[in-house]
Amino acid sequence: MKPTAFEYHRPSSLNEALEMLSSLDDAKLLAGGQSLGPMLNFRYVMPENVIDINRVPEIKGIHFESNGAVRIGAMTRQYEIEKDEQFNQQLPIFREALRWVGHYATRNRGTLGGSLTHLDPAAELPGLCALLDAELVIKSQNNERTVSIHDWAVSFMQANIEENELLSEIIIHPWTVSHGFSFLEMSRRHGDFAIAGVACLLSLDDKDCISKTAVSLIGVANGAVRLKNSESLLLGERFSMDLAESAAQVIDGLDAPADAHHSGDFRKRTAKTLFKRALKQAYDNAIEGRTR
Amino acid sequence: MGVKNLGAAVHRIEDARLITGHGRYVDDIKIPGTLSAAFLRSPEAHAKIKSIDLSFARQIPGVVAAYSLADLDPSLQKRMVQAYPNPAIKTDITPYPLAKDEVCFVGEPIAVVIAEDRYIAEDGVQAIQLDLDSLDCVIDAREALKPGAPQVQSSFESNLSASLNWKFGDVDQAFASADHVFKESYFQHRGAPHFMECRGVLAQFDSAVQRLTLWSSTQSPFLVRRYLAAFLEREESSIRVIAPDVGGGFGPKAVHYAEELVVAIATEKLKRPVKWIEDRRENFVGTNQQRDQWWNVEVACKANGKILGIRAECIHDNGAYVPYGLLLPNTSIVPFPGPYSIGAIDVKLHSALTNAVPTTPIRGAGRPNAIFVLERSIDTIARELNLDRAEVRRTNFVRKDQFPYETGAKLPSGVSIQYDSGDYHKTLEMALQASKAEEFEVRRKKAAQTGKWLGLGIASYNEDSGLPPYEGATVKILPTGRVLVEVGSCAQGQGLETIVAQIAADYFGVQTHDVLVRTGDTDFAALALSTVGSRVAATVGPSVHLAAQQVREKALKLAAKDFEASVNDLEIVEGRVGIKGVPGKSVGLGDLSRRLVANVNLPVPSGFSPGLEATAYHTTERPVYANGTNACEVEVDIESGEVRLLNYWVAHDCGTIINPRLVDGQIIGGVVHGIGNALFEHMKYDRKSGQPLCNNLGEYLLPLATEMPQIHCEHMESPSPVNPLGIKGAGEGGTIPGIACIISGIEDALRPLRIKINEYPLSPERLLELIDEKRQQRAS
Amino acid sequence: MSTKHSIALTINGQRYSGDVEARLTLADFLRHHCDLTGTHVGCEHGVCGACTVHVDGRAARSCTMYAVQADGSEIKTVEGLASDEGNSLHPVQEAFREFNGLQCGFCTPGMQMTIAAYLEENPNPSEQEIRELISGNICRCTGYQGIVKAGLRAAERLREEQS
Amino acid sequence: MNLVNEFLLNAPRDAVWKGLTNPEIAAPCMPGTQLTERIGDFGFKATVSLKVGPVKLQFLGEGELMNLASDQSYGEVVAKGSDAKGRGSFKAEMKFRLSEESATQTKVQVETELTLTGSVAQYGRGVGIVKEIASQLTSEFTRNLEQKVINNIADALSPTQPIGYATTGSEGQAAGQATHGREQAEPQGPSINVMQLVFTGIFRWIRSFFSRKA
Repeated sequence: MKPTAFEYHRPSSLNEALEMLSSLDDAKLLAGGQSLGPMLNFRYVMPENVIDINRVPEIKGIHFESNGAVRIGAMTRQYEIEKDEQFNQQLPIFREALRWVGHYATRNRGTLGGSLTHLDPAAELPGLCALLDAELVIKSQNNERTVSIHDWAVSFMQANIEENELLSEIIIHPWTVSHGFSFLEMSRRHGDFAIAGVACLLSLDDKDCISKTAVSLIGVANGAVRLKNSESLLLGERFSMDLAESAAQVIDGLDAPADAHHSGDFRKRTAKTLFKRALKQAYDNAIEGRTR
Repeated sequence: MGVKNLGAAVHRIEDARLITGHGRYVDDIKIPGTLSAAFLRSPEAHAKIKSIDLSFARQIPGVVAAYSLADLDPSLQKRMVQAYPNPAIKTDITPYPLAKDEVCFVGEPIAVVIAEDRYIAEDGVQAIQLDLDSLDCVIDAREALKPGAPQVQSSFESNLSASLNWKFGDVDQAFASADHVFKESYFQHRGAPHFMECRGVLAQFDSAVQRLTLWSSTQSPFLVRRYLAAFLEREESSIRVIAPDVGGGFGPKAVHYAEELVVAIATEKLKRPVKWIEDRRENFVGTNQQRDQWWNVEVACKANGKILGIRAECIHDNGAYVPYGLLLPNTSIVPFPGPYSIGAIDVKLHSALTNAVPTTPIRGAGRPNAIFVLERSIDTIARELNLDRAEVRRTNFVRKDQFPYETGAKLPSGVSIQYDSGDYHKTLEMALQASKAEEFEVRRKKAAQTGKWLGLGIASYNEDSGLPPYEGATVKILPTGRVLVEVGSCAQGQGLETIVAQIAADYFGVQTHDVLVRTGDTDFAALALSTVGSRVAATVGPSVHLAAQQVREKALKLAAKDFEASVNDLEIVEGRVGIKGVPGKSVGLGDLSRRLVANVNLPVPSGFSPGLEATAYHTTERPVYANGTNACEVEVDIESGEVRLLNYWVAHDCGTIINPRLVDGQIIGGVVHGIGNALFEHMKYDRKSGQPLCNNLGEYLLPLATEMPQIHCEHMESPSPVNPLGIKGAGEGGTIPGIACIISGIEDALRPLRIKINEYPLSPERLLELIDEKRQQRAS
Repeated sequence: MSTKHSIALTINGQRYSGDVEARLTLADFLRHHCDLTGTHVGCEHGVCGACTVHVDGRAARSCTMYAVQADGSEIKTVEGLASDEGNSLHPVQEAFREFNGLQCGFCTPGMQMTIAAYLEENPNPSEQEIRELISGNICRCTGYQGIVKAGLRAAERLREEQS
Repeated sequence: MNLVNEFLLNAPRDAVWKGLTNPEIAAPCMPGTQLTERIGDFGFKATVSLKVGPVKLQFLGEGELMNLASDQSYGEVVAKGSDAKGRGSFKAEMKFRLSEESATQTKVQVETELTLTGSVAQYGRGVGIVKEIASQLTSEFTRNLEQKVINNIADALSPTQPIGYATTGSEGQAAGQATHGREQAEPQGPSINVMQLVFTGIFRWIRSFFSRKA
């Protein structure tokens, strides 16, 4: 299990990286390496060129904009997000979800951008980005475009990015209204690929009716799924398990992929179970938040 | 006899090197100029080899050699040696060191590339052009035995490797006089070992003395030497096999593999040391695995649950070759009737060849399977007759007053099977008390109010451990006065060095760290067999005891001569022999040892043999029977199918405990191995193409810390009369009842639904299927 | 053979430099180029954790990182875990011995490096936190119980040392 | 694995049959496929390029049409190939049945027995996807065939321009792939996202080693 030989390039600036991307044949970007490393070792991916962007300063770090937006450099490591207090005050669901992202040592290397571009259907971070309508900034040597997370997954493990492009940062607009949140996931063992997972944000008006909500699923499609239809069913309603039950029916409509381990139906069944529990948890959390 | 090390919870002497990164595993041994080997393995489950073209591989800079079978000396182009010949084997096929013209499972070695490093060797393997002609394959052992099934190997007449029958008592009579007969079918799954250190071999040939030295990550250095010598047609003395630190074994490392042969052959051809280190991907298809088994079982019992007889038939998945005789199939039937007094047993087993990785023993071998069948049967009786599961066990257990208990069966050697000692009822009570079983229904109700389904699992077992015949030991007093113990047996984490030191130390009034222990080397004087079947403590231990005793007596006798005192007046304190109650007058063991070494013209004191040392063997014709009962508390989420393991209790009897720390470690580790089998580990194969469907540790689910329960151990010591120290084995005692215990707990949690669970591994998805089926049955 | 890259890094306080092929994993560099064989290789796909070392103070898998990436970094391996004089064990090592946190010893260096790094960040972990922490390290021998106890005990020891 | 697909083509059965049974027309209709050699009337060699997430597979394969019914109702294709870098191989046994729905419409039923070996087969998380992808491929194939048959056989008879990436993104993900990135520069078919057949690799490596920059 040793990789095939490859040429190694280590740009020290974003421009240099983009220049390499456009000029080098059969090049792979090396971010945190927690997915690419195994693929190289297994000789599954055999690129001629590997561009190591771990020392590109422009695409690291978390920036809080005056307009309330949060810009996260694609090469920001998962543990850095976990540790950033200001970030977690605004987006507490991240810390909750990151517990499920791989393991301690892999989060020390793994990056947000790496997770988004690798796009494992069971990955947690794309689910959070879908929950928060993240915008992804894509750069190439002579172009820049912004892609909505909802247009990101093109097909199984294929993101909406070309081979000469690089995901440079992720822009998120944290909810400003007081809200409750929950992230639930079911996997066979802690840190495994999720069978399914649910992320939920939920605000209540003064009559305890759901005034704003977002729910996203992982593991049940090629990319993260935002359950807009369930959300609109919930809006204006008081929470009840019956309400959750009916909103969960939307999941039946999904076409979840099967693999050697789990049927698509089981993934959906799991998603529905988690959906109801997550909704309840987010609701309770919203109530607490108010009494806090 | 001075300080009591035996039985004390002393720290392991192995740890000093292992916790500081100074252990020495095969891949840590550095010999300048060592080459690296990588194997081309079959990508297909069954195929004819049309051609193997190594020319591109050989052209790669850094590749030193590439061989297929045809490139080896004609005298080596033969099948490997059968490790355990057995007349019952109908189809006795061992593999070639490299495939001849047919491959029979995904992973079978076809060719080897030897290069300056492993990276280049893998480049070489990838450059080999292999042309295969696919043949039909069969993965399901039941299919394999049906007429017209694909032949696992073209040269076989049949896919039936062997049929075994374990029979005693009048079974027909038992069934005729029964109040109830229960029939159940069980499926038990093939898992994989996954020790953390994959296999590995380093070989060096010294042409000056024509001697081969082989370091192997093995459980059986003496067997590896035996089979290498037999295959290469050499004297055993021309081969030295060393087991250095070994990163886990669990059974498959007891077997001799083709890679050991190929690396040995290559090092001699190339006149350079050659190393092969198995990688994890290879380990999934290149290292022997556990077994799929399908059982049909009939149990005849009285109204009170007393079992009169058992009839069972098992189809056993043997895999593509038979490298290890019938050890695994045998251990699946010989355990009957387990801890129970059952007068009539008739168990048939049919071992079927399949186009999958060969199956050989893994932690417990076939015992967990036999115990699963017995324990599920007991739970079935309780369920169907509305009896208490513990009570049905009490009714059937061999009673304390029956020991030594003859089951009525005989070992293949002809010796009658005799359970040596124990108190099965007591360990059951210990487990029930520890688990507060009498209050369980209260806990169940309480949990039910919050929508949680609690279950209590129970499983009892006994295990034929400390298997005959022997493991030898040599005890020497060194000139410095330190004690050296050499045992040919080796360890893979059991703490053998520590227990050997504990046993020896007491004879010389020293501490364990004053005892030097060397293990796992065929150059040692004492003969050894293999570290398998929970046998090493119970076989090495008594031999160390005998040898130390002899050395101690010799030292006392020699000192008595000097002191003109009677041996009875002498004592050994801190390595010095002195006269009881006479301080100051003593002689060091080192000084005594120098009296017995050879010096020109200086005769050995009369009445003494040379050397203050002894090699001894405790030989036995019977195993010793470890036993006990496990209990567990589980919580089932019937909406998601998830099972949470809350607590696990072990009450067991492994005879005299040498070191409680180490016993707990063995038991807890064993239980977790069983939990892996019961709930997580699934070695999936595509039934049609014979392709394994997982080959990485992200998909093959080994137990992790987060899902494991608190495991509590309770010890009961009933010393075995079979060996002088009363030791019984502990290495597999956690695994053997573990699977049955977990499944029993889950079935109990679902009792309101009256769901039977007759299979493992049990995934959440499968559990929900079972629940749905039951609900549909009820609805209709 | 692709281009070699010269790298220089610090391992357990010592300077190392060498020319490496880009594909050489950090684990193989440590084991076979620097003779630091305490770092073990168990899966080579970042799952088992046996190869865990500290890279610039943070626990990382050395099997999914390439030596060339570590150019200029500070690496710590199990051989450097004990105090610089090397004569006194790290509290994590002592606790492993005390609570039977090991049997065959193969996963041990990775386990110890993982726990040692984590305790720097979280000196007062719960049992659940320790279990989650080491869920990224596989042990086939111990059933983890001794390792979890060792982790908690080591934390205690370190807190005592701090105060 | 066994896959059954059924399609309605807007073309007369005779035309569909002619296209389907002519390797030079039919083979390139398989997305990402380039005909490299014609062997007799019914045999052919081809390369099939699939981009699977980050993984670019290139199968070197051969196939043959057989058991063609004289009444143009039934035929079989057997195709097999191996990845140039040894990550696995496939064998596809296809049985196709044609029936006339109307003068201008033909129903095609395709039953495929697909066998994969090597890495493409051994990554459990990828296995389900393979099925999905194979079905996408078949539907792509029929769509492409339909186009060709409609724009009449004559034009189509100058084939080997690969059809794979010419398909629009309108029809599902796989086709969508085609509009992305370099694939347009290469004869690369819709990405078959069987991805993550990561793990494994026992295997032959034809060509690539020496062609790679040393």
